[in-house]
Parts: sequence; C-alpha cells; structure tokens
Amino acid sequence: MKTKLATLALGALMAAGPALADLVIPDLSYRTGPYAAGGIPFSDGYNDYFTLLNERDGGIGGVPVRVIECETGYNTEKGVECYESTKGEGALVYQPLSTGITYQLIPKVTADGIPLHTMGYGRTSAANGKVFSNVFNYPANYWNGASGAINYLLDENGGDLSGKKIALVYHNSAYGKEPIRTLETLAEKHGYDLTLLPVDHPGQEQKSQWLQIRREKPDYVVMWGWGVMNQVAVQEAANIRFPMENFIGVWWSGAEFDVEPAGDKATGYKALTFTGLGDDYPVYDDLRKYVADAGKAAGAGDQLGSVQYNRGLYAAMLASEAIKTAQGIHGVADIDASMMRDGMEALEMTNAKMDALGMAGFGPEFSVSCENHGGPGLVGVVQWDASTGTWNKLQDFKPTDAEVIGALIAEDSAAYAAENNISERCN
Amino acid sequence: MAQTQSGAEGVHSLPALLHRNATQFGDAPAYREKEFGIWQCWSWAETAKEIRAIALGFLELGVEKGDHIAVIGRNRPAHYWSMVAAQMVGAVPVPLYQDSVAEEMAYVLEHCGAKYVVCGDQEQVDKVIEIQENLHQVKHILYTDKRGMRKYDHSQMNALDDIMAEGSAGHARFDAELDKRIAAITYDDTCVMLYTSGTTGKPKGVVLSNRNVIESAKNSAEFDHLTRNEDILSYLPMAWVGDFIFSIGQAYWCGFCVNCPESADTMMTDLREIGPTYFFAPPRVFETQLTNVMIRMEDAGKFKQRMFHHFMAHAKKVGGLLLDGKSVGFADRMKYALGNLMVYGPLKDTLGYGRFRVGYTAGEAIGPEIFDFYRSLGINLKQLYGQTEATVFITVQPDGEVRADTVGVPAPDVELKIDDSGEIHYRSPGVFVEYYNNPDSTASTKDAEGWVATGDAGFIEEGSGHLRIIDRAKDVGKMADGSMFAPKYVENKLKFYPDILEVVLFGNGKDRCVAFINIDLTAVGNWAERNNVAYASYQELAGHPRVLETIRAHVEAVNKSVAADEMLSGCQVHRFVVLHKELDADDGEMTRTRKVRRGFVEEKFSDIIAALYDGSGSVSTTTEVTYEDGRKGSISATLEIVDAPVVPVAQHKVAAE
Amino acid sequence: MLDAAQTTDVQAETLLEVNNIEVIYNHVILVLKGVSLTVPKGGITALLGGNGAGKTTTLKAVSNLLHSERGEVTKGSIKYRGASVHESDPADLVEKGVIQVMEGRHCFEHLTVEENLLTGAYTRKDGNAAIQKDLELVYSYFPRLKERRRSQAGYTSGGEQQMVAMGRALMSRPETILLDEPSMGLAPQLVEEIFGIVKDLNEKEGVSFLLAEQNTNVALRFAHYGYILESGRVVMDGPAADLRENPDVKEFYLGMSDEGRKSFRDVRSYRRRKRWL
Amino acid sequence: MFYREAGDFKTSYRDDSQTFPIKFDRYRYYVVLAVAFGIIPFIINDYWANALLLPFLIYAIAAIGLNILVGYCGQVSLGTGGFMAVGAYACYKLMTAFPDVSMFIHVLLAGGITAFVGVLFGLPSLRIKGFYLAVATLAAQFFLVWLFNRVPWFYNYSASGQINAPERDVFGIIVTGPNASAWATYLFCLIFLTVSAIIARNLTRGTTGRTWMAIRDMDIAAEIIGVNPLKAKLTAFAVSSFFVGIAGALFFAVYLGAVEVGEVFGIQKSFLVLFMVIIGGLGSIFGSFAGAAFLVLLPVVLKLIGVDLLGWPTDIVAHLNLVIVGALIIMFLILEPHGLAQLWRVAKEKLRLWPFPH
Amino acid sequence: MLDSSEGYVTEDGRKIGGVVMEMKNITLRFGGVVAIKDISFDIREGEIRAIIGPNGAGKSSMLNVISGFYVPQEGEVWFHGAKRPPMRPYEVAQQGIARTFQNIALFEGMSVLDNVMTGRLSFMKTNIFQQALWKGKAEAEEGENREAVEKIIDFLEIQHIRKTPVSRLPYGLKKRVELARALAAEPKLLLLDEPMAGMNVEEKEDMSRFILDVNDEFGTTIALIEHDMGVVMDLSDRVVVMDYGRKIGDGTPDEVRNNQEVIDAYLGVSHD
Repeated sequence: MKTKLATLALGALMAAGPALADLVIPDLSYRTGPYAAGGIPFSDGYNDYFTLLNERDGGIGGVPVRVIECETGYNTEKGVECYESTKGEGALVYQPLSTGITYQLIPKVTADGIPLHTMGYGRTSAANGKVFSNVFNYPANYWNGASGAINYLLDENGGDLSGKKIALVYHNSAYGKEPIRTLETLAEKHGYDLTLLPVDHPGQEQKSQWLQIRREKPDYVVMWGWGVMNQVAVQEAANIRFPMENFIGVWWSGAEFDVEPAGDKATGYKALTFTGLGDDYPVYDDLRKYVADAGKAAGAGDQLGSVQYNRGLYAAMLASEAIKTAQGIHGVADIDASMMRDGMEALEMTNAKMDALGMAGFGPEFSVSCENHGGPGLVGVVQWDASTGTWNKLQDFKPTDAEVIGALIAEDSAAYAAENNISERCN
Repeated sequence: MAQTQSGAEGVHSLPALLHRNATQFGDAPAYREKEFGIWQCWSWAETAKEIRAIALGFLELGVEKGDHIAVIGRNRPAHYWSMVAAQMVGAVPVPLYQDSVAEEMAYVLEHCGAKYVVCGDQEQVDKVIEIQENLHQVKHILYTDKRGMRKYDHSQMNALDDIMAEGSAGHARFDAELDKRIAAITYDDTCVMLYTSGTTGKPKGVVLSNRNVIESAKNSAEFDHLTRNEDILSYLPMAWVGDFIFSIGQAYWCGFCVNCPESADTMMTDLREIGPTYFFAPPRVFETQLTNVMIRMEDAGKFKQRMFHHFMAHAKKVGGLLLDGKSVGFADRMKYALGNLMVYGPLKDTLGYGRFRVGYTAGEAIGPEIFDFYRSLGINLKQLYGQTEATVFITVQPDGEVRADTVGVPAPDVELKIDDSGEIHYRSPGVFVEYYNNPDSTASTKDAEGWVATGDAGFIEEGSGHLRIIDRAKDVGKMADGSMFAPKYVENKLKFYPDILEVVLFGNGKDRCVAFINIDLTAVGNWAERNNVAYASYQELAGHPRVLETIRAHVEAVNKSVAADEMLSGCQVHRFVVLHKELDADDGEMTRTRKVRRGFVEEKFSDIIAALYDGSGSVSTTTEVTYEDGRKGSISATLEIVDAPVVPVAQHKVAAE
Repeated sequence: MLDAAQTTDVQAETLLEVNNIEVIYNHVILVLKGVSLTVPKGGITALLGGNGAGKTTTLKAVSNLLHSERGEVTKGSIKYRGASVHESDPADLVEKGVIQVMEGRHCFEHLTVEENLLTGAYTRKDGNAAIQKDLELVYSYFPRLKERRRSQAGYTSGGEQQMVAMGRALMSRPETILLDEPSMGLAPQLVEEIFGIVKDLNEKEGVSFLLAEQNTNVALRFAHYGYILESGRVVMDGPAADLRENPDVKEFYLGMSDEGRKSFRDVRSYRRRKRWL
Repeated sequence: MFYREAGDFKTSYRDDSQTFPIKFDRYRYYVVLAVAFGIIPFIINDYWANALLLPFLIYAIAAIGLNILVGYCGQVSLGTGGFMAVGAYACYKLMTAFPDVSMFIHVLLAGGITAFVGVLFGLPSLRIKGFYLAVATLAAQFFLVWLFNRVPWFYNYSASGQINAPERDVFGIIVTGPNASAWATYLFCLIFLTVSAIIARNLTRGTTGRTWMAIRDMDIAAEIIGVNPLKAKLTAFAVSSFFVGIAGALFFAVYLGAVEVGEVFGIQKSFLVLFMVIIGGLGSIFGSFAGAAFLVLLPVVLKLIGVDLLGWPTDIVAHLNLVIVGALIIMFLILEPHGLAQLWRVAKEKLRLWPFPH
Repeated sequence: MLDSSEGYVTEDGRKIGGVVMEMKNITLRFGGVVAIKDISFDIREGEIRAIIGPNGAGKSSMLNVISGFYVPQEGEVWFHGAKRPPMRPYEVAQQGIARTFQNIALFEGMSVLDNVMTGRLSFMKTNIFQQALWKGKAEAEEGENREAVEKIIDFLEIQHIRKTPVSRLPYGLKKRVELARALAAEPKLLLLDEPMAGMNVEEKEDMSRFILDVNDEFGTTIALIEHDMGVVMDLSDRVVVMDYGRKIGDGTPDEVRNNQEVIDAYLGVSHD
C-alpha cells in the first residue's frame, strides 16, 4: 500500500510539467524484446526526422517538435501505459508500430479525439474513414499487401495462378492473421490453393511449418512475419532449399536484418514495400549534416538508410506534412490533436512535395479523404541481393485489387460499426 | 465516627451489594476469566445467579451459620463467588494462600475449624486430604477444576459445578432458607476472615466485618473517583487483604469488572490484553517489570536504545511534573508528546498499562527510581500504607501529592497518632473486629478506644502532613555501641539495585553489620550473557567472582550513602555473602507475601552468620529445602564471604556527640 | 569446574566450546539464552531436557544449520578447537571433523544402505581404498547394515535407519559427532544397542559425542557429563553419575520417586515445582 | 509502535476469528477501504486508472485466485494465463451475445465458466502432484491459447482473431469501451477485488480453507482426518479459477478493451501471476495484493524515475527495469522466501513489540 | 475371562465392552515382502490395547491396515460387527476412527488451533457458498466447533501454543497437537502410533494422563503402539506382541511379560 501511494505521488509530480508551446509526438517504440530489431531502426528514423526539422527549420511552422519516446516492448499492456502517460502531454498522433497495441488504442484514441497513424499495419478496415474517424493507415494496408503479392505472382505467371499452391507463413497474432481473409478471397478469385501456417510468438520455432512446406512443396510462400521470426523463416527456407525467388514477404519482413543472418542463401528473397530504398535521397545530406554528424541521432545512429529506418523517416515525414496541412487549415501553428486529425484527413502527398523535401519517389503519391483513410494502396516489390547487401527494386508502386479489398473493408468496418454502435460519417 | 451507621446507602453486606448491582446494572460485566482462548464474561445478573446457585449448594451440603469455609485456589471467578456465597449462607469465608505447603495450611484450617473447603484443583485437594488424615474436621471438599479428580472417593467430595447444579435443582427447598439467611446478615457480622502471614510467629486470623469492608471500599473508591467502568486484573493471592478489598470490596461497591488471568504464567499477557484501568501491585511486581524492560531494551538495536534512553531522560525531567499537573514549557511538552508516540505510549501498552488510570503499590517500600520511572511514563502510580487489620487503608497519596519517600495522608475517616516510641497508631471504620480465637493478641494490638498499633515506626512530615515510615518498630534495634540498627533502611537501599533481589541485614547487638544477599537471576543472568560470563545454575552464578565483585561495588556505594546518615552510619555492611539459594516461602524463610522472616532466617543460617562474624573467608553449608508436598531435600555449597569497604564512622560519632 | 568434573580424563583437551550463545528464530523468537557448554576430547556429553528446551537448537547452532530454519546466533561464540565455527558452513565443519546426525534419521530413501554410507565419504579425498576400509569398519560396528547393504534405505526399519545415519556420519571420519535423539522411536533393545555402539566408538575410535537425548535414563548411563536444558537455558550440569543421583533429576527425568519407579497410572495433574539450585 | 493493544480483548470466538482481530489493524483496514471507495474515485484520472490502478486491481484478483490454488491448496499451476483467457473469451461471448445484460453478470458468469473449465483441468491433480501437475497445467495453458486462436467462433470470426470489448454498462454506468470513465472502471474492478478478497478470506479462514491447507501440508494426514482429496482439490481449482476467470474478464473487457490471446494470455502471464504470488507470499491474501502491487508498480516507478526524472534512454531503462525486477525477485526469494507478506508480518510483529526487540 | 463376548472388567474396575474391531487372518504383502502374516486380534469397546514388538515387526503396517492406507491381500477387517469393504482413509475416518502417526503428520503451515480445527471436519455442515458468505451459518458453526476444540486444547494443556504455527513446535508438543487433532474428531476408536516417542519422563507422564483420561472420560477405545514398556505395562489392558509380521503373544500385560517367546524376541530382560 505504501509503495502504491508513493508511486501515485511520484506520478502526480511527473504529470505536472511546464506547458511550453510545442508539437508533441509520442513515439511508442520498442528497443527491447524479440521485435527490437525492427523497432529500433523505425524509431531512429522517426526521431531523426523530427530532430532534423527542429535543427534545420526550428520545428514545423516555427513550433518545435517534442518527441516523447516510450518503451512498449511490443507489449500491449505497456502500450496502454505509454498511451495513458503521454496523451496528457498534448500528443498529436500515435504511431505504435504494433498491430496489437493498435487494437487497444483504436477505441481509446477515438474517445480521446487523438489521431492514430498505423502506417502499413494495424486494423486494415480502419481505412474506412466513415467508421474509423481517428485512425489512418495510409499509404498502404495489409490487404493491399496481400493483393500486391498476389498481383506480382499473377504477373510472374502470366495472369493465371489457378492450381498453384501458395502457403502463408504468418505470425500467429492479429497482425499475422490480417491478410488471411484477403488471400482466401483472392484464392477463390484466382483459383490457387492457400495453406495457412501460423508461427507462434516470438517466432523462433518454425521447424514444423517448414517441414510441412518441404512436404507439400507449395509454389510460393508468402510471409507475414516480424522481428526474429523473419530471419528464422529465411534461414529455414534456405535450409530446406526452398527457392528464394518464390518466397515473398510483406514489407515488415523485408529488412536487412531479416535476411543477413542467412548469408548468401538469402539472395533472391523478395519483399513488398511502400517506401524508397537506400540513402540516395537529398534529405540524407541534411540528416547527416544536422543530425547524425551533430551527434543528435537517436539510438546508436547507425541505421541511416536501412529499410525500417526509411519507414520511420517516412512516417515522420507524413506526420510533419499532416501537421503542416493542419496548420494551413486552421491557421494556427501550435495545433492540437483534433486539428492534427483534420490535417491527416486532408493530407495530400504529391511528387512535387516529396521532391521539395528531398525525398523524391520515396513513397507513392496519394491523398487522404474523409471516406478513405487508407490511401491508394500502391505496393512495390524488392529483392535481396546478398552479394551487394542491398535490396533491389523489382517492381514499382503498383495498384492492388481495389474491388476485392474495398468489399472486405466495407464488410469488416460495418461489423465493427455495428458492434460498437458507430454511425457512419462523411455523408 | 461511623459506628452508629446502619450501612452505607443502606446496604449491610456483600450479598446486598451484589443484589444492588444485579438489579441496577445487571448487564454490565462483573467477571471475566481467560479460559478456552477467550475472555469468558459474566454480567452482574449472571454473577448473582451463579453465586446463588453456589449458596443453594452450600445449603444442600448442610452449611450452618457461622461455619468457616476455606477457599484455596488461584484467582478465579468461582472462588470469589464461593466467598460471597459463603457469606450468603451466614458462613465465614477464609481464603488461604494456595502456594502454602500442607503444614502451613493445616495450622490455619485447624485454627479456624473449617468444615468445608473449596479447592482450586487436584493439588489443593491432595493437600487437604493429607491434612484431613490428622485433622478429621473437614466435612466436605469442593473443587473447581475437575482435572485428575475422576478417581477420588467422592463420598465427601464434589465438583463445585455439581453442587451448584444440585443446589439449583433443589432451589424450591432452599430458597426460603437462603433468603432468610441473607436477610439476617447485619452490618457488623463477619464478612471475611483473613490470615496474616506474620513475619514472626504463627498466622493470625483477622476478622473483618461487613462494616470494615464496605466502609473502607466506599471511602477509598470515593477518594480515587472509581467508577463501575474500571477494569482490574486480579492476580494477587486471594488470601491477601489487598486482593480481597480490590477484587471484592471495591468491585462490589463500585460495580466494576474483575478480570482473572488464565494462569500465573500468562499473567503478563493477560495484563496486556485487559489493560486494567485500576491496578494494584506490590513493589516487587513493578521492580521485576522494570528489570525486564531494561533487559529487553539492552537487546535492542543501537538506534532504539539511544532513542529509548534519550526519551526516558526527558520523561524523567518532565513526565512526573506533567502527571502532577504542574506547568511545563511548550517545547518540553512537545518533546514529551513525541516521546509518548515513540516510547512511552508503546511501552505502556506492551506492559499492559495503556488504559491505566490510577494504581497503587503497597506492602513494602518501593525504590524511588522505580516509582519515578513509572510515573514519568504518565502512569498514575501511587503509594498507600495499610494493613490487614485496617482493611488495607491507613494512608494514601492524593493525586498531585505523590512522592516516593512518603506514603501519603490519612485515608478518609482514618485518624493517626504517633506514640512516644515513634510507633504509628490509627483508628478507622476499617479497624478489624478481632483476631479469631486470640483475645490476647487482639488486646495487645487494639486498645479499648479502637486505636490499633501498626508495629511500624514513622513520623508525620511537617508541612505536608504526609506520613513517612522509618522501619518496622520491632526490627529497629541497637548496635553494640548503642547506635541505631534499622535494617530495612539499608536493605531497601541495596534492593533498589536491579541485581539484588533480597537482602537480610544482621547486626542487632553486634559491633558491625553483615548481610545475606540474593541476586536477581534475570538481571544478573542477563548481565552475565552480555559480559560473556558462563554459568549453568543459580548457585554457580551467585558464586561467580565477577558477580561478587559487582555486588561488592553496590554494597560499597550503599555504605557510603549510609555513612552520610549520622543516625545510621553504624549500619554499614562490613561483610556479606551471596546466598546459594533464593529465600523462599516454602522453606519458611519468607511469608507468603514475600516478606523476610528475619528471625527464622537468622536461626536457619546461623552457621553462615557465625562465619560472617568470625572472619573466615568462606563457609561450607548444607541447607534443607522443602518441596510443596512436604518432602525435604537438601543442597550444599561453599560460600565465599566478601569484605565490603566501609567508611570510617568514628569522626561522625565524634561530631554527633 | 568442568575439567575437574570430567570423569574420563582430567586433562582432556577441549574440542568444542559453546560460550553464552543466544539464538533467535525469525528475528523475534528467543529460543536459547546464555547457553554454555564444552565437549572435551574423547568424551560423551549429553544434552538433556524436555521438548522445546533447546537441545536440537543447540546442536544446530554448533553445526551451523540454523539458517535453513530462519534462526541465527545473535550472541556468544562457538569455538571448535579454538576457532570460531560461525564462518564455516556445515560442509566445512565436516571437514574439520564435526558432523551432525539429525533427529529423525534423514536417510536418502532411494539409495541403498551402502550407497547411503558412501555419501558420507563425499568430502574425503584419500582415495577409494581408504574409503573401503572405513566401510568395513562401519560394518564391523553395525553388522546389521552389512546384512542389508543392498536394501533401499527407505525400506529398512527405524533402527537400521538410525544406524545408517550414524554410519554415514562415521564415513567422514569425524572427530566429533553431534547426535540428535538417537533413541527416538526405537525398541528398547535397539536403544541399548545403539548406545552400546556409541560407547564403543567413543572408546575404541576416540570419537567425541555431543548428544541430545530425551531418554535421560540411557543417556546418563552412557554419557560422561550432562547438561540439563530448560526453556533455552542450562539449569544444571555435572558428571553423569552425579546427575543420576540428583533428587530433581530423579524425579523429573528418571521417573523415580523414593519408592522406586512411579506408575504411569498414578500421575497427578499438577507437578512439583522444580527447584534447580 | 503504533499498536495500542492494551484493553483489546476478546470475549467471543466470533471476535477472535475476525479478519483483523487487532483493533488497530481493523481501523487501518477501514481507512484503506474508505480511501479506496470514498476518495480515489474522485481524484482518479485516466493515467492512474489505466496505467496503475486497473492492472493492480485485476492482477490482485488473479493473484488471489492463484494463491488459493498454489498457496493454500499446494497445487502448482502454470495455467493462469489460459484460465484468464477463458474468462476473457467467456465474457466476450456473453457481452456480444447478450448486449443488454449488465456487465456485472457477464463478469460473474465468465468467472463461473472459468471455474468449470478449471475443475476439468484440475481433475488430473488427483493422480499427479508437484512438478508433474505443473506440466499438466502448462499443457492446459497451451491448449487453451491454441483453442482460442484456432476456433473462430470464440472471436466471432473477426478478421484479425482479436476480440474487442464493446461498450457495456452496469446500471447505466459505462464500464467498458473507450467511453468508460476512469472512476467507473476503477470502482467496477475495485468492487470485484474487494468482494473477491473477502470471499477468499472467508473461505480460507473456515473449513474449506483448512481442508485446502491440510491437503497442501500433508495429504496423507488430511485423508486420515476425513478430507476427501478429490473434493478438496477440485473446490480449490474451482474457486481459484473463478477468481482468475473474473480477472481475465476484467483484464480484457475493462482494462485492455481488445485482446489477442497469444500475447496477452500467454505463458508469460501465467508466470507473471505466479511471481506475484511468490513474491507476495504464498498462502496470504495480503501477499496477493502486495505481489500484484509490486510487479505492476515497480516497472512503472522505475520508468518514471529512469525516463522522466533522469532522462535516460528508454531502452536502457527498459533493460535496467528487467535487471532490477529480476534482481529484486531473486533477492526476495533468497532473503525472504515467504514473500512480502512475511516481511509485513515481521514488521507488524516488530511494531507490536516496539520498543522491545523480542 | 478374555473369551467372554460380553466383555470383562479390568483390575481398576472399568467395564470393557464387546468387540469393536476385529482383524481376521490379516496378511499384507509389499511385492514379495510379507509385512503381516496371518494375524488376528480384536479390540474391545473401552479398552486400551497395546501393540508392541521390535522395529520392523509390522506394527505400523497394522495400523495402516486399520486406517485404510493399506488393503490387506488376505483377511477381513470387521468393524462394529460388520465386515468392512476396502475403503479410502477418509472414509475410514468418517466412520469414527482417528489416529496419530509415528513421524507426526501435522499440517506444518497451519497454527495449532487450525490443525485441531481440521479434526472437526465431520461436524462441519455448511457448504462452500455459506462459507464464502461467512456471516450466519458458517460463522456460527465455526464458533461452535471452536468451542469444542478449545475444550480439547484445554484438556491437553496446549493453550499457550494455540496460535503458534506447528512448524515451530518441538517434537513432543507436536505429538500432543496431533493427539488433539485426533480427539477433535470425537472418534470411537483412537489409534496412537508411538505417542511417547521422543519424550522425557515428565512428558510421558503427561501423555499417559491424557490417554487415560480420554479413555476414561470419553469412553474412547484406544489402540496404541509404544516402545516404552513402562508405559505399555501401566496403561494397557491387553497387549498384542508382533515380531516379523507374526503375532507372538496376546494377553494382559502380565501374561505378555511372562511369555517366553515375547521375552526372547523383544523384551530381552524384564523391564521394570
């Protein structure tokens, strides 16, 4: 009891900080645990971009950005704690990089009026802005990913996948299960066989799944993995000599650290993407100048240019652009969360804009609307080359099966709306 | 004087008081006894019922008016009830010391001619049966605890429960007779007979009337504003007048609750549980408790010890003043309050004095240090001076006038006078009726006008009017050189050292004083542990050179202080021995109230005294010990005789003359 | 006083010296207060006293086994051959030559008798031959064990388990054995047998014993010196022969009255006060 | 030193066997209750509720439940996570199937269903003990998580397999979903905890508790005094699972709002609750509270100190957190194997004896 | 005298009734080891029956047969005139047979009071819901049984350790607590396995007193295993002597004491 009171007192002390004019961006990162390999570069990129804006531009619209990092360890309970402890600071947008935490936060942020950006993860049907007012998952979601993968395979097979066997190796969690329904629908449409192979958290144990793959010899393996699961899968695939070219991962399964442990054998492994590769962008000059070389980089500062670092960078860029948009809409520099939401809903990413930011072609062009919080869902494909240690682009950002996805989104969001008694907006 | 009154508030007897209590506040608790894990509780109404049942049982047994009913046992409600029930049927209750050996008990039983005996347990029954072999006067034995009694011949023996049940069952036959007997009790009828365990000679049966008991109870209760909300713990021997007046006299007068501990071993725990508001104990209890406090504190950590001593020092400074209602500075008050939170409060609580409102110590002189210790904690401990013959109260200390060196002012309705020899005499409504079957002693103690000689020497202090006791008049003697020999004075000074439990000083008619000393096993034992002195037994510890050295130092210090007193400077202790056994009532060396029987000791240990005077360095002796069942054993030891430094007194004498 | 009283050897070297120890369990419960005793080389010293008197606690204090029961020696010292045992753990003590045989035997039930015995030689480094020799020695003292060497200890009788426990202790070649309640639960002849072996070991092998025992009668017949503990204190000590003659010991510990053995049917519900003097 | 026990005596067995026989303890208990019910609801905010108090309250219920099984009945269980999941999924199915029924009923029924499942998985305890039973319950843990992952009916066929708590109320006060106010969720859980603790205390101080403890301490002796081991063990499993089920339901519905079974109710949850029970003290209701408080609050406090006060990087603090919590657990197991409850008892004993040391 | 089915009268005048329990030709084997070989004896109402014999003679196994831990391969157990089917120990307990163990089987984690309270199990009639509620029936029941238990605690003079955890008690007191627990069940037949083990004379005297009082005041039939011959000879009415699983003697203490086979196998010299 005594400890409890002491903590409460301490908590109250913490909460009473000085109120400065700043733009608060919580970063629910995870630098520990089995998913830290992905969490660290993403968070570094996210942080560094805002640092860059502060250092170079003095913030956004003259208001400095304050990033509050909070360690979740990819754990939902800690995610809730982080959310609760930061929301009072005037948080503008949450980017938890965890589908599990996203599910906790969707109702909470909606109630609290704070936008949630789940870029390429989270609840896919949140793309339906009519139901999910405060949740955004642009520029692409899982179902885009699933469809993108199938589209790519269709292209490879001349538009016909009938009779082919495709296996889905997925993280046995909300995250991994997300694409199943799309893949099933697409299977009906395109006539392929789908085998589901769940891998339990954290994913180190996949022997039986890969034995099954060796036995059943699917034509393609699609993977929804994260963290340590990815490298184990790639390693296992190499071990059973599964042709890497026929192994394609979602964007969260396509970073350097996922394939490097398997060495040369990983060459040929493919992954989806919605962001640019490498550090050959002008923005990196500034990043080096203002952030990395100035010793202000987040974390160890050694992640610049890596896949997930770029995603973090991209997420931060989208956030800052949404802030700018919000500032524009409301004519206020020190915006609040609801303004931020408006900004995100009105976000428009054009090539020109990205060019100006020194990030030309870093992501697809898209615009967000009241109805559509999911963006266009353009998906690219990259392939790993172990000899150079680089990811090479195989296919540019291409559209996915909007018809199928749209119907699924409508169905799932309608179910959610019914369950939670939400009436549609944007009408 | 109250000789003509017909009874305080119209009640003539304890049964009448019982009736008053049972009708006026029948639901209030009258008795509690720790048994079967909880405090069993009897209200006044229930008590009245129980006592009536016992009385009916007595009638069933055929108890006649004027019969004596002995009660032998520890403090239990049933025993107290038996006494009142005895009064109801017109009999005289005679409580006996339960730890008496059979021999002692035989004398008393024979002297009072008790036909009925209420025994606490098998042990007492066995003693009575043993006595009965020669006495043949006891008609019936009752016992309260059935344990082990199964196999006895029950033709002249019953469980108290059984006769209660029988009495209740046959109430139709005896109700009228009982009511008649109750109604017949007058104010001057005998209430109780208590045997004094004199330090000399055989016990004498002090007859106390209803008037003695009720008037004394009433006066003393009013003096201290006792109410019926008091709780007392009854643990003192039932045969002692103190217990009778507190646990029966005042309890019935005020209607407060008498709590009986589970057993002697659990007394301290029970004391803490009950937390009496009104308390009575001889100094020895307080001494022992203080010794224990100090010993336990010595085992405490450094911080606690320092805190304890710091605050106790402060309490010594202001605690007594606060209790007396004197003015004390704000800072001191605050510090005392803090001390109360940290030390005094918890200490009082763990000792069982958390609810202590008023309490008395009597029977012997209490060391000023000890007395002040308790008072400084905020415990309103006071002294009184009394006797069985006075139904306890002669003088008492009023609130606000409490001092260690006096015993207070005369109690209400008590007159005092000091005769030429310095002996204290008193006259009061509590003055006893007579010594039973002993007109000579009665006459030599109580004169025709009702003045009673106490046998103690003392004087009334100028100004305050407080009585100061010097010593027992009979013990005061003269040294060979004619200077005064007042053993108590020196003994008390020595006994105030926690290491020393008991002292007997010799020197009457001799040229110098010598002493027997008993060490306090708890205190010295603890000291031994702390100082890495190994010992296995009392005897070994008592003979340890370092212990002797310590005691010698105490004696030296006392000698110095005695030498400073011109009158008594001759009483310095020249040589002493630390005895190999504790003086014990079973061996006849002490009375049951733990007063030394000087003459007996002198005789029994004459060989040691001789050695003390003949200059030998050690003495070998064999001492007989008596077990409760009368069997004898013996122990032998070689005692080292220690010479103590004395302050030369010649100059003093010159100066004095 | 102690040396003079030793019946076996006046000049006997003191092995174990317990000086004024105080033991507190659980930080608040005082179980031993100021216990002092000595065990001379080659002596059998008995700790006597009722249940809860502190005999076992004293043994455990010596063998440093108190910690496992949340007890600690808060005062005093325990020295073995002049060196404090406080710092050594029970295993070190075994190497120094002190081993405790616990009350209730504590054999390894699933091991055979012989395996049990061999565990006792665990700390020894003097090679198999020596151990085998000692094994034979143990068997010579406990011929019953030899018969049952292949039986699982759990299936042997109480007396045999006690022998196993003692034999196992012997295998560490101890100088001093702390023996806790060796007679408990044993049939009368077995008690005699066990104590006979104690005596043999003492006389022939020179092993010193400190034994805690309820069975005062037997203990005082075989021991040289006795300490009587009550309520965590030593209340009496002396040569065994003297103790046997002490009237209080007779009454309270030997069940003898002036008229000989008292019948258990005639027990009173109260008891004489003890006058340890 | 705060204890004043003189005059605090008992005249009936009823008084003697009450939960807090000492007056001071009783008053302190009333004060805690008064603060918990009368003050905290008025000053509580989302952070306190969601980050500290709700998890504490809910874990305390779970810990009480597990403590009954492990601490009182001596049956080791590693299936707590699985049983919490049963509670959560039962609650979810009930909430969605009967939207108009009070949430209170749902939680209770969820507890009941879990009790039933607990009894089923408790059946092996008759034949197997200790380590083997632990393995059996571990199997239950994995089976249950697998089941809830595997059978879409349990998650109403949602795409992600997640279950989401819709908004439900008790007497019109919303207690689940995002619109539930902090005080309402807090009070809702507090009531469950208070009642659970009282029930647990009543059971453990009476006949049932004694039969459990008898089985725990020595099953042979328990049988010889007439304890039917089957009945005793199964009641322990039932009561324990009932509490654990309630905790699971509250954990899902009130605290998290959305649950993914593998992550939230995985084996690590079983261990977490077991740690709470061990650190708190086996066989002590207070220990369950203390253990829950310790493991819920310690990381938060460490984070507050490390990140907010000292400004250290979050990952270092997170790692430090693990190290410190781990070290404390080990330290506890070594220094005080009987847990916080024992520390508390010793402290209390010391205070009662104050200023004396013993 | 012993053959009378109506019972007999002891030297000290107690009336012993008819047969309460009869063991008929019991044989018990563990694997190949024969623990009890074809033993028959009876226990009569109100008597104190001792079973003696060397360690490993099968005495404890016999008690275990009576209390249901072992089911003998051969022979019958008759209780109150009816043949007893194989039972679990708790069913035996419910029939009114209580016992203590040689190695003490107390609940170490519980207080003395709780241990003794467990003995009252068969008197507890409230269900788990009433107990969860506590107030009302459960509380009343607890109080009533507590009272009964306190009487036993008082009887056995263990008041001072009432609330002490059993694990802190020395062996002798544990024995007493175990007896208290057995008595709390108010058994018809009480089995005591070495009640005096590990006790000094003083404590044995106490225990003797308790056993006699239980037998005499509650009329409880007692069967006990004991090694202290003084105790056995003083307390028991009839003695069964076992050796290596066989019965080698049965009769009054005097008869047994003078039985040559018994002297050879067990007593050795006469113990007085």
